[in-house]
Amino acid sequence: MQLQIVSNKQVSKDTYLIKIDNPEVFDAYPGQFVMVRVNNYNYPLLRRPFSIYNLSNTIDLLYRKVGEGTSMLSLKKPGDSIDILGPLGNGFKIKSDKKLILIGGGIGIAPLCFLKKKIDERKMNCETYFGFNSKDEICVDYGNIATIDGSFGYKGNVVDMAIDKIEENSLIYACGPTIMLKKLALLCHEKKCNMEVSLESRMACGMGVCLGCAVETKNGMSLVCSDGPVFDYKDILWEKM
Amino acid sequence: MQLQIVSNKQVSKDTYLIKIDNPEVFDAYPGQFVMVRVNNYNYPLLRRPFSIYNLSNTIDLLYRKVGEGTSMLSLKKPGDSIDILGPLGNGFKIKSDKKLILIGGGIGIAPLCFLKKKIDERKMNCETYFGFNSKDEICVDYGNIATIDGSFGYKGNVVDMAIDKIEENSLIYACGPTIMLKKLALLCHEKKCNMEVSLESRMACGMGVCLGCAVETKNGMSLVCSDGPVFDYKDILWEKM
Amino acid sequence: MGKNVNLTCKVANLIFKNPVLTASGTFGYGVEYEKHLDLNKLGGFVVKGLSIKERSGNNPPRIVETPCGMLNAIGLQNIGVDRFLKEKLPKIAKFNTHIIANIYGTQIDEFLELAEKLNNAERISAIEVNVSCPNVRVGGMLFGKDPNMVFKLTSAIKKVSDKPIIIKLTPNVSDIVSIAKAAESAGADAVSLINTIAGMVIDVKSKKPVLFNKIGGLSGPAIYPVGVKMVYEVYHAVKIPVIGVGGIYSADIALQYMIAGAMLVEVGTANFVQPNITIEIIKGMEEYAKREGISNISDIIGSCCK
Amino acid sequence: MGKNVNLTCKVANLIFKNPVLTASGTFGYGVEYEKHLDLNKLGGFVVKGLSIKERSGNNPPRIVETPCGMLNAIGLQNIGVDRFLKEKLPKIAKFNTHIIANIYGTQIDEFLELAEKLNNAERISAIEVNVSCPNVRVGGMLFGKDPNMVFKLTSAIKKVSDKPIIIKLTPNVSDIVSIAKAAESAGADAVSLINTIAGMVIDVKSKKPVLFNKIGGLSGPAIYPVGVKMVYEVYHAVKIPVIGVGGIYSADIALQYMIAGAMLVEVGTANFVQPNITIEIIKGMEEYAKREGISNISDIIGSCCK
Ligand SMILES: Cc1cc2nc3c(=O)[nH]c(=O)nc-3n(C[C@H](O)[C@H](O)[C@H](O)COP(=O)(O)OP(=O)(O)OC[C@H]3O[C@@H](n4cnc5c(N)ncnc54)[C@H](O)[C@@H]3O)c2cc1C
Ligand SMILES: Cc1cc2nc3c(=O)[nH]c(=O)nc-3n(C[C@H](O)[C@H](O)[C@H](O)COP(=O)(O)OP(=O)(O)OC[C@H]3O[C@@H](n4cnc5c(N)ncnc54)[C@H](O)[C@@H]3O)c2cc1C
Ligand SMILES: Cc1cc2nc3c(=O)[nH]c(=O)nc-3n(C[C@H](O)[C@H](O)[C@H](O)COP(=O)(O)O)c2cc1C
Ligand SMILES: Cc1cc2nc3c(=O)[nH]c(=O)nc-3n(C[C@H](O)[C@H](O)[C@H](O)COP(=O)(O)O)c2cc1C
Ligand code: FES
Ligand code: FES
Repeated sequence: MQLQIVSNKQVSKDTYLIKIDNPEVFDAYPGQFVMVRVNNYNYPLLRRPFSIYNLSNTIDLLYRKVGEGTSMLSLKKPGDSIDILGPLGNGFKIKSDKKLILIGGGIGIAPLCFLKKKIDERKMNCETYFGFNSKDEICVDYGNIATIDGSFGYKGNVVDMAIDKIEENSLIYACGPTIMLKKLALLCHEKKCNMEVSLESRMACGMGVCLGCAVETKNGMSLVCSDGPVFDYKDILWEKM
Repeated sequence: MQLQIVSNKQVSKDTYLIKIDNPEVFDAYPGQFVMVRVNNYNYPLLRRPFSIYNLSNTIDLLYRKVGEGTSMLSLKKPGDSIDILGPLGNGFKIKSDKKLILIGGGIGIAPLCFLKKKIDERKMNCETYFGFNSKDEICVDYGNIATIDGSFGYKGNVVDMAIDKIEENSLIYACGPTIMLKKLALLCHEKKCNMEVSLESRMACGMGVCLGCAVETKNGMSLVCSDGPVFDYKDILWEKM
Repeated sequence: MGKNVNLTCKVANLIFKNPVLTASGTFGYGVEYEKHLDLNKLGGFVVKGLSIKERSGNNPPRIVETPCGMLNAIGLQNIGVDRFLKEKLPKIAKFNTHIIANIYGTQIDEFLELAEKLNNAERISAIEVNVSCPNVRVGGMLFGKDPNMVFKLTSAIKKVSDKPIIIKLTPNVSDIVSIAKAAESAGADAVSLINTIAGMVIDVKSKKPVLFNKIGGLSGPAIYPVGVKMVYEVYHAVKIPVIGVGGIYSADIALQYMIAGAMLVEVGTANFVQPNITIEIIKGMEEYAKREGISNISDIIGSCCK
Repeated sequence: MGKNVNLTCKVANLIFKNPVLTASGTFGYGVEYEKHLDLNKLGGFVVKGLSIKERSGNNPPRIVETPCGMLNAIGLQNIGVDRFLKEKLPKIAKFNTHIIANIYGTQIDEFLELAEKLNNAERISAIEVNVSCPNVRVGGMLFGKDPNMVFKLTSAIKKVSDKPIIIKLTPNVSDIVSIAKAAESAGADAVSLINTIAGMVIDVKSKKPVLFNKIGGLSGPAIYPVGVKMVYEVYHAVKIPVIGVGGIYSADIALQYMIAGAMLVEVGTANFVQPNITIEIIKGMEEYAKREGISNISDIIGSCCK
């Protein structure tokens, strides 16, 4: 789908928010993602997956400049057209009988922000814990913030900040670095609570045909793009991650 | 050399004029060219050769959108930086004892416009004959113009327009499609006059190392980039072109 | 410009409505692409490589991007031929296009068992035999690099199968012509080439290969000149039809393959980037033919250097 | 970050100040690049392939761009060994870096004559033997694809030459390891790989190959995974040093080759795009080593999967 870029701005260190014109057909659940074709020629060859950060009259993606593709994306200007495929994958399931806790690390906050919005729309409550390396990376204006270097909010990692709030009745929604997710998985196991995690994996097609994005689960190989990206943490073989 | 684009505008059908900030070090002769790196990543891989169209406080290139590289170039905006290598090659030699005639076809007028400027600066005279397919391609505001479809000026090809003006004492400077140059070569042979032609060839390095841009001459293989691009027409094996 | 172009092509006893197929492993079992394109418009599609038993494939990471290409080491994950016939085939049987089964085994017997099972599946038009997967350690590679093995395997399959047999060749050889000839003399109905080129990418930080399997197969635009060259050579050496695969992402590249000698083409990696690329390619071919005054696209096959 | 990184590497009896060389055919005779970079900073450079007699090479067109790559069919145009020694070598002799001569012949005798002539040239540090040029019909290809021929040729050259001998291998083979082993057992001091991959591009309008020679050699970023994979395999099979070539355009790719097993690397096509790329690569290597706390760059050689 060729769509027009409405704006594309840096919002914090290496972090950008791109707003893309939303044709009426486009609707999505929190946790779903789109595959972005960075240029309309063969370089970079593959599309890049990005979670949906917000959806209104624009499709919004929050992305971090980490490599060639995201660098090129950061140079796109309003009016430029961009090709996106989606929405793809299975999102978070909002449960009303649980204490909802959103835990995001770094750019992993992107799908959680969309989830938060949907939870708010349903007039439900949730707690939000977001972790960054330092103050200059922060790109969200609500929630409990942890920074590794202590330059803002809680000093340390976001899991340690949230640890005391996690109860048996909690349902955690998490997205972030693997190490953070692993730590959370252990914690959930201990506290006997539930967690839905959004995973990342290298993707070629984003729609279940290349079989490139496999992760090992208790039920054999699963595809992050079409079985996920949101998984029940109990299904994941964390020791293989 | 990373330089800033000052402007990049369409001037006629598929034809663009790009002005690039000229560092003081940069000087060039008419007929010389630069190798432009279209993007600062590996696609398209090779640099594109363009003749210098004008040189002042900007380096100006007049180019036609014919393929992927020139299409990308046409999307560059003022302020974007661009990597150019040059000036390269050997230009036209201005002789004072001859009747100077400039004959250009299509985008081949680019180096001739720069030549014309230098001839003017020396307060010498020359005649200019420029040919295009049709009126909408014309991107020059002086000279005798021929169009194939007759939509402006002389109807027909530029060689036929110029034919009567060519004398034994003429020195023709020519650039354009091979078929036009071949026709001119025949004519010069008949009229026993001289001609300097600027040739094109696929290039990788532009500086005489890849040996990719060879043309067959009376003296064996010559390199368009470092022996040319301007050649004495008598040296070229026209039947091989 | 009014006249219609005839895009049909014939391989063995099969008429293809146009020469554009999808390549094995890049189009799932077909159904996944249903919402992106009208599968009825394709010349055909080749399904993901099938083995006797369900295979879970290699551990991740399985893919990595390279300049204008990608490496994959999926390890032939598939649901097995039985589940394919029971669960998937009925869903795609409705499409009015050729369905080609791609098979893979670790020994000749497995290939034969697969061919036999597929024999009874009416909607399978032909069998493409993958003798060239670089991602499976046992068997695969050996078969595809040795003309004698290819001859033996092809002869054996031809004995048990009534379907047209296409042998899919690996480019990782000194002389692809000798392999193609071996397939031909063993009775293959066609050869398809190329499969992926073996490659490796290393993460310099961890000093480990990015792929769990270390080595993967290079595909995508980067490899198309290699495929065109091999198709050109094989076309001039065998009489059976040649199917061109490798890096096709536009009508131009598909046409290069056909002019080099390919009767049909298979589009692989490009499907990931643009799910409806095959339809664009068919359109582009038609436009080319009209522009150049070609009434039957099959006229251009092997027209290079004639 | 203060401490300096030791970039030196050793091949045969030669110490290279750093592992970065330029590849044959992509750096002319060196002098052309003088104004773009300080040649004294290079580990070394390999000059354009030399033959006994001056060669005018193939007819144009000789090059064509491909996705992240290019095909060339220069046909080994060169001024001949005698003129090289007389006209070019004196001009580059002043540079404090290794000069490696790359040679090519159509028969063993020619290789021997070349090796003998270069023997007396003091400033030539080593000889790289091109047994793999795909652009010359006679000889070249045959030598490089057959382990026996490579053995015979290498043994013969070793007998007449006092210089370290590097055998440059073609990737267009089923089993590059067997060729590398043949070179090793014949006494080669090192092997370099890969040369270009054979490919073809067709102009669909004229229905002719773009290159006059029809087939050319694919080089550039597109091919680097193929080179890394082959270097990895050869490194684990031979004891002599391996020199990595193919698609190197950044420190990252150069380091991938070294981690795969390359003692030195040669940069080819990338020189065309960015004439001082070798200097950038050397800088990038140094930064990597500092960042990763590596004091001798040679420590990373073959460190993959250890
Ligand atoms: C389901 C999903 C949702 C994501 N959502 C977001 C998001 O909202 N915001 C955001 O900034 N990032 C997100 N990512 C990560 C994002 O896709 C990568 O950062 C991006 O692909 C990097 O591209 P690059 O060219 O800049 O990096 P390079 O390192 O140059 O990319 C090289 C190749 O590796 C792949 N790759 C590199 N890093 C990752 C990664 N972390 N995950 C998957 N593939 C990777 C690239 O897609 C590309 O194919 C998401 C990933 C997945 C799988
Ligand atoms: C010395 C010289 C001076 C030139 N001056 C001008 C000029 O002033 N204005 C202008 O518009 N064009 C000029 N050209 C032609 C220009 O280089 C090509 O039009 C351009 O390279 C096409 O690039 P592309 O990516 O758009 O086309 P594509 O066809 O996509 O390019 C594919 C490859 O072929 C090469 N190629 C294609 N056409 C030509 C050609 N005609 N000559 C050389 N290589 C080609 C490209 O460089 C590229 O490597 C000149 C060429 C040479 C050799
Ligand atoms: C992810 C992936 C999976 C593949 N799986 C198979 C397979 O199961 N069987 C097979 O014969 N080829 C397989 N291939 C090879 C393709 O069919 C094709 O030959 C190759 O990718 C080259 O074409 P391309 O460059 O258009 O992708 C696979 C390729 C890719 C990229
Ligand atoms: C234009 C050109 C000319 C070449 N000439 C030679 C040569 O004379 N001898 C040789 O051994 N290799 C030659 N090569 C091969 C390169 O040295 C190198 O092995 C190959 O290009 C792969 O490296 P790259 O991808 O970095 O270019 C040539 C390559 C190119 C592109
Ligand atoms: S990305 Fe292709 S199957 Fe998931
Ligand atoms: S372009 Fe490389 S020698 Fe002329």
